Amino acid sequence: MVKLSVNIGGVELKNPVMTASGTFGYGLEYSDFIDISRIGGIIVKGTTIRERQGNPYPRMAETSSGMLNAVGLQNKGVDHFVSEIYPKIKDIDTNFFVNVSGSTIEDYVATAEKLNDLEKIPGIELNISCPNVKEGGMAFGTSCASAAEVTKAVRRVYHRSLMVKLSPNVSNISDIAQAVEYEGADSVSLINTLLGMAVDAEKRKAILSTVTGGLSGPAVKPVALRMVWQVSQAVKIPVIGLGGIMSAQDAIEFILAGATAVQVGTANFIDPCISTKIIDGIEDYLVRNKFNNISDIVGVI
Amino acid sequence: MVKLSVNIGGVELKNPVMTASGTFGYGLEYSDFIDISRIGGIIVKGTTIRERQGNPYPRMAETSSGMLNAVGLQNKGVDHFVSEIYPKIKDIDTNFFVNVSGSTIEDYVATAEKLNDLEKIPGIELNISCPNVKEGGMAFGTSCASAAEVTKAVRRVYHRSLMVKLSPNVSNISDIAQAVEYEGADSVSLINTLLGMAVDAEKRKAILSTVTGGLSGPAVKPVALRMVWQVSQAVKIPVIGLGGIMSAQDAIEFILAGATAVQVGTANFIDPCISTKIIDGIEDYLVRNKFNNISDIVGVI
Amino acid sequence: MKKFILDLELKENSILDKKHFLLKLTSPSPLPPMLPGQFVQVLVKNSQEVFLRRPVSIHYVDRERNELWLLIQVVGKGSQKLSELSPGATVNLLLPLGNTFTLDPVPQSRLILIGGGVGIAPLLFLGAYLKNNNHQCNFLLGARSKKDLLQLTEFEKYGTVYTTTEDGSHGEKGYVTQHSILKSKSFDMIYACGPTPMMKALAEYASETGVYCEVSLENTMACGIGACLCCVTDSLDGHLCVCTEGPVFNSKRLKW
Amino acid sequence: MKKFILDLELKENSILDKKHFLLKLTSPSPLPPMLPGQFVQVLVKNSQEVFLRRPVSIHYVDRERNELWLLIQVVGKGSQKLSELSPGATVNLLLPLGNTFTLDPVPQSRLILIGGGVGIAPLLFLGAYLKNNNHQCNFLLGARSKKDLLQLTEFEKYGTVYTTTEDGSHGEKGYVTQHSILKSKSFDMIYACGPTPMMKALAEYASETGVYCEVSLENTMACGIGACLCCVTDSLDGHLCVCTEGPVFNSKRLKW
Ligand SMILES: Cc1cc2nc3c(=O)[nH]c(=O)nc-3n(C[C@H](O)[C@H](O)[C@H](O)COP(=O)(O)OP(=O)(O)OC[C@H]3O[C@@H](n4cnc5c(N)ncnc54)[C@H](O)[C@@H]3O)c2cc1C
Ligand SMILES: Cc1cc2nc3c(=O)[nH]c(=O)nc-3n(C[C@H](O)[C@H](O)[C@H](O)COP(=O)(O)OP(=O)(O)OC[C@H]3O[C@@H](n4cnc5c(N)ncnc54)[C@H](O)[C@@H]3O)c2cc1C
Ligand SMILES: Cc1cc2nc3c(=O)[nH]c(=O)nc-3n(C[C@H](O)[C@H](O)[C@H](O)COP(=O)(O)O)c2cc1C
Ligand SMILES: Cc1cc2nc3c(=O)[nH]c(=O)nc-3n(C[C@H](O)[C@H](O)[C@H](O)COP(=O)(O)O)c2cc1C
Ligand code: FES
Ligand code: FES
Repeated sequence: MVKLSVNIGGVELKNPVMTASGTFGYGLEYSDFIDISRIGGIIVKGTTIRERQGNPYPRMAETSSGMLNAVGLQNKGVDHFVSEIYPKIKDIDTNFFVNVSGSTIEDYVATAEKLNDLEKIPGIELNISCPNVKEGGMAFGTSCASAAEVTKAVRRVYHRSLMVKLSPNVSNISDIAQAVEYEGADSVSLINTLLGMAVDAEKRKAILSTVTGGLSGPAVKPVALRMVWQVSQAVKIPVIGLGGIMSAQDAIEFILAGATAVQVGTANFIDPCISTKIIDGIEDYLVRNKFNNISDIVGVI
Repeated sequence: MVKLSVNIGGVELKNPVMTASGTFGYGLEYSDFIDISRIGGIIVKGTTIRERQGNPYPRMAETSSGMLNAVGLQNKGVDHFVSEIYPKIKDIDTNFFVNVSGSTIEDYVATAEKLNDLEKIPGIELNISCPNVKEGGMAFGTSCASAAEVTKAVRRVYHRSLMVKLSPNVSNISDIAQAVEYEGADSVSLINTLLGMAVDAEKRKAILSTVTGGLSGPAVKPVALRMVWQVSQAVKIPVIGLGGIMSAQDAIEFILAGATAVQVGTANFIDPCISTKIIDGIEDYLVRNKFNNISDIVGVI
Repeated sequence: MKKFILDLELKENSILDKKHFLLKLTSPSPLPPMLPGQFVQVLVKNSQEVFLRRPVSIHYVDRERNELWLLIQVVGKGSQKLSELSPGATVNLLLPLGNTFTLDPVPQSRLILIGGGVGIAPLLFLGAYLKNNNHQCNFLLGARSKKDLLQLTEFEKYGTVYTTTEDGSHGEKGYVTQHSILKSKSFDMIYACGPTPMMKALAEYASETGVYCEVSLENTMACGIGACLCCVTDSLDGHLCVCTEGPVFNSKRLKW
Repeated sequence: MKKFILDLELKENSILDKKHFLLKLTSPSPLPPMLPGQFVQVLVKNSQEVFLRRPVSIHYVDRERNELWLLIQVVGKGSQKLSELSPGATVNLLLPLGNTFTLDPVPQSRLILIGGGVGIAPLLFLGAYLKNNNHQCNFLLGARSKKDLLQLTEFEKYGTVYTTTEDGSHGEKGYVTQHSILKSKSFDMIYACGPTPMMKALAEYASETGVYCEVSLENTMACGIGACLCCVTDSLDGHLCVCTEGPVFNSKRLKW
């Protein structure tokens, strides 16, 4: 038996495969297809202090080996999560993390505070990198100072595991990772989506209502791998790698590049069973290559 | 007859389609396949003050809808260009631009100076964005101050058209575009490659000898379109758009987003005739949509 | 309803006209329960350009033959690729997705099922279902010209068929919304699927005449199961997911 | 030599063994001039994973039948996809690319053509060419076991064939580089293609014995025509492009 479990900033995951925020709903959406309790961790949708309607339609465009989205954090707000969603998921035997988003530091702090007491939510993922909201969001993730500031403020009030999700739309992601590590992040996850755009040549208009949106899927994998490799050399806290993971092989590439765990995002749309297939595939790989422990291959590159 | 010609920082191109540096050799490599004089402009390989051997093998990796390269500016130096290559291309009826690369400002300046007197080279493309060389290269393109500095220094000595090629590996590409415009660039081209990485899961090694390399091809198109759209709103000089253009439709998307001309790179490897097909396709599009002049659709988004 | 991910086998691919084809899919085991109005998410394989699944309405379910029918219009890369599939090919689907049309209208209701273009797709299954449940259906089907009117003989099995064509080559000339039946007869319920302008016109007609009207919407989708929130439509209750809260909506709830 | 971009028609796709297949391609018009050692860049269509062309040696050109033969090993997505092609399929190629083997050795030279694995591919065309030009060829072909020795009857048409297999099931047991013929006979010229360790061993053998040795290298390629500089190999003269300055090199010029 190979050991698949990993520790992410104090949270023990039964395996290194998580599902990415905004791509897996609250997990329940996938329960007809797979046993979601097999997944190492589930990051729920971006959650904000108040309900948000998100951006107008169209919010999505297909691109070469990827997609753009401009959902813009549509969600019913943290109170709805606490009262309506939490009771439905709290007894599922996996780790749910809430992806906390906001437009101001106060919003982030207030949202995080409300999640502090949820016994079965061992951590939050601080989304300082959403490119799809007008104010805040990505802006926090693109400078060291603001990334540090929001991390510090949330750290002060939030006592469980704090994962900070980094934006790839920056000149130097290692600097930002170090800044949030310094302010007390327990782990970092990367990458969020790359800011992109799609054009309808026949209609001579941008496809998305917001013109620009976030690029995800295999198209971004090379950029994500590079950033995971850079960040894992720059920080001591665990790095959670994501961006374009479609298969166990992709997941292993991220782990070799330095990720302690991975998240699967867009791939869930193409194959709703992919997360569990990836868990199995990682196990097969370790067995085939005679490793006893997933940690043996973390960051060997 | 629709008007396809465009003016790029003082250089009249017969059509808006150029071929991108490092993907089209000196043009001659493609002359068995197409009449290269039909192309609006040809940007030759990255040229440096002295000969460079580039990076060790392997230098290339295929990715989803794209490729990584780590050629590292292999070239025989500017003097070789002037004495050996220039005589072979100078009578071809298109516009050749030399892509000028370097590790220090002095190198850039010295290289540009040597190209000043080549009558049939109406301009250079200043490559401040190559991710594949240890010192210099991309470093110049990732901060406003250094981008401005190198542009200023080259502008002082180079009297023909100065196109500056921007790096996409930055937090805010508009700022950099404005900085080089301010220092006298006649046009900007974007994007160069996104810094990426590929991993061989079975060998547990990076595929490229340099670990990281430059990502190109359709995978990057959404990012390139977004940056072209942003930059074209930030500067008054012409913007040349590139990144993942594989078809006339892609080229038109860039033009609609704000590019006065486009460059075709990686696509040449898959179809060596693609540049002329794109010219024809743009013409068809204009005719079909009853536009008389390519300028009618530049930046309508 | 429980959703499945299934590999079905293509039994038949019939080219109906230049732009439309009909896939008949089957499986060794009985197809799961599916209801009219629901759709499937089709995986398009072997294409460099297609990345996401494509949503397609359930055109008909033939329980006797254990067949699922999809009626598809060629509009881009994905539908083109599907049109090239040969019998024997394996097609991967998520199904059944979305809500259904109202399947239990008041007995004796005067029902009209209105489809424009490929929007007729979900109405065959709906008509068959309603007929089986002792309702009488009127179909009003519109197309550009006679040759674009698809599956007429199939529809005729389940009710009275009225048609319009833009060039007058079959039925009345004009759009479905201009058909005289909408003036000459009155209906209790409209089920509609087609181009947005058509559905919008029907929504207006419905609100003017007070007829209850259900429309099946199209939308760009990524997941098809309510996870991504990419497929929203604007409604009086805010953004609704077409893939889970739709594709069928009461036309009054939508902002047109 | 002028290069072409051509759509050829697949006439035959023969599965030789689990891992190898032979494509015979043809065209209504005569195939352009091609010489032994050269290669083609094949476009792999209908694949989500494959983006770039794949370099493949010219295995044989049958001028009478106007056929181009490619012998391909399934190693990954591209070769897998090509192996699934059916007769009638159109295959797009750039050709002919690269340099050639030395095609005019001194008359009466004692020549040996050594191939390991799928590295035998370019040697059939070379052997046929040399035989046509009145040279006598010896082939030394190595494989894992008897069933992996491909195209033996073809090679026998053009010269004497020696073999090695790793399990001894055909010819001598061991690697080609251990075959007794290399000790018992002496040669003026070696043409080699195969796995790097094999070619490296032959390069050493050649430099020790003073035999002239040409090797055909593999390399990852993007353009195949000298434009991208992705395919370099290290040599005494610095980085050389395998696609234009090779794929055939004098083994002495290379840094092994
Ligand atoms: C619930 C639902 C049921 C559907 N049922 C059917 C059906 O039964 N038969 C059928 O032929 N089609 C149906 N469609 C539409 C079908 O999904 C699209 O035509 C298809 O996805 C187009 O894919 P493509 O790759 O061929 O075209 P693409 O190359 O993706 O697109 C071609 C053009 O169509 C536009 N487009 C693509 N998809 C949509 C969409 N979903 N809504 C609006 N515009 C779009 C694109 O923006 C582009 O301009 C349905 C859609 C939904 C949401
Ligand atoms: C000049 C030349 C002639 C060739 N002739 C033949 C031939 O006649 N028959 C034949 O079967 N093959 C030949 N090859 C090799 C062939 O190009 C590769 O096997 C093929 O590109 C693999 O593609 P794929 O998509 O199947 O594998 P991929 O999925 O691309 O790769 C599978 C694995 O093989 C490695 N690999 C891929 N391509 C190469 C390469 N070119 N060199 C080294 N490693 C590689 C990859 O890194 C990966 O580990 C030749 C190569 C060159 C450069
Ligand atoms: C439709 C969609 C919605 C997303 N919503 C969120 C979100 O709410 N919060 C967040 O941090 N990331 C969000 N993301 C980003 C993903 O979590 C992930 O970082 C990104 O998609 C890259 O991974 P992938 O390529 O595996 O999808 C979203 C992505 C998609 C495609
Ligand atoms: C093999 C290769 C070599 C390149 N060499 C150079 C170079 O020397 N100078 C430069 O400015 N850009 C170079 N580029 C970048 C391209 O010019 C272009 O900016 C990039 O590939 C994006 O365009 P594309 O997606 O159309 O290829 C190179 C790209 C490739 C793929
Ligand atoms: S398509 Fe994902 S929520 Fe509807
Ligand atoms: S493959 Fe492009 S130079 Fe050789």
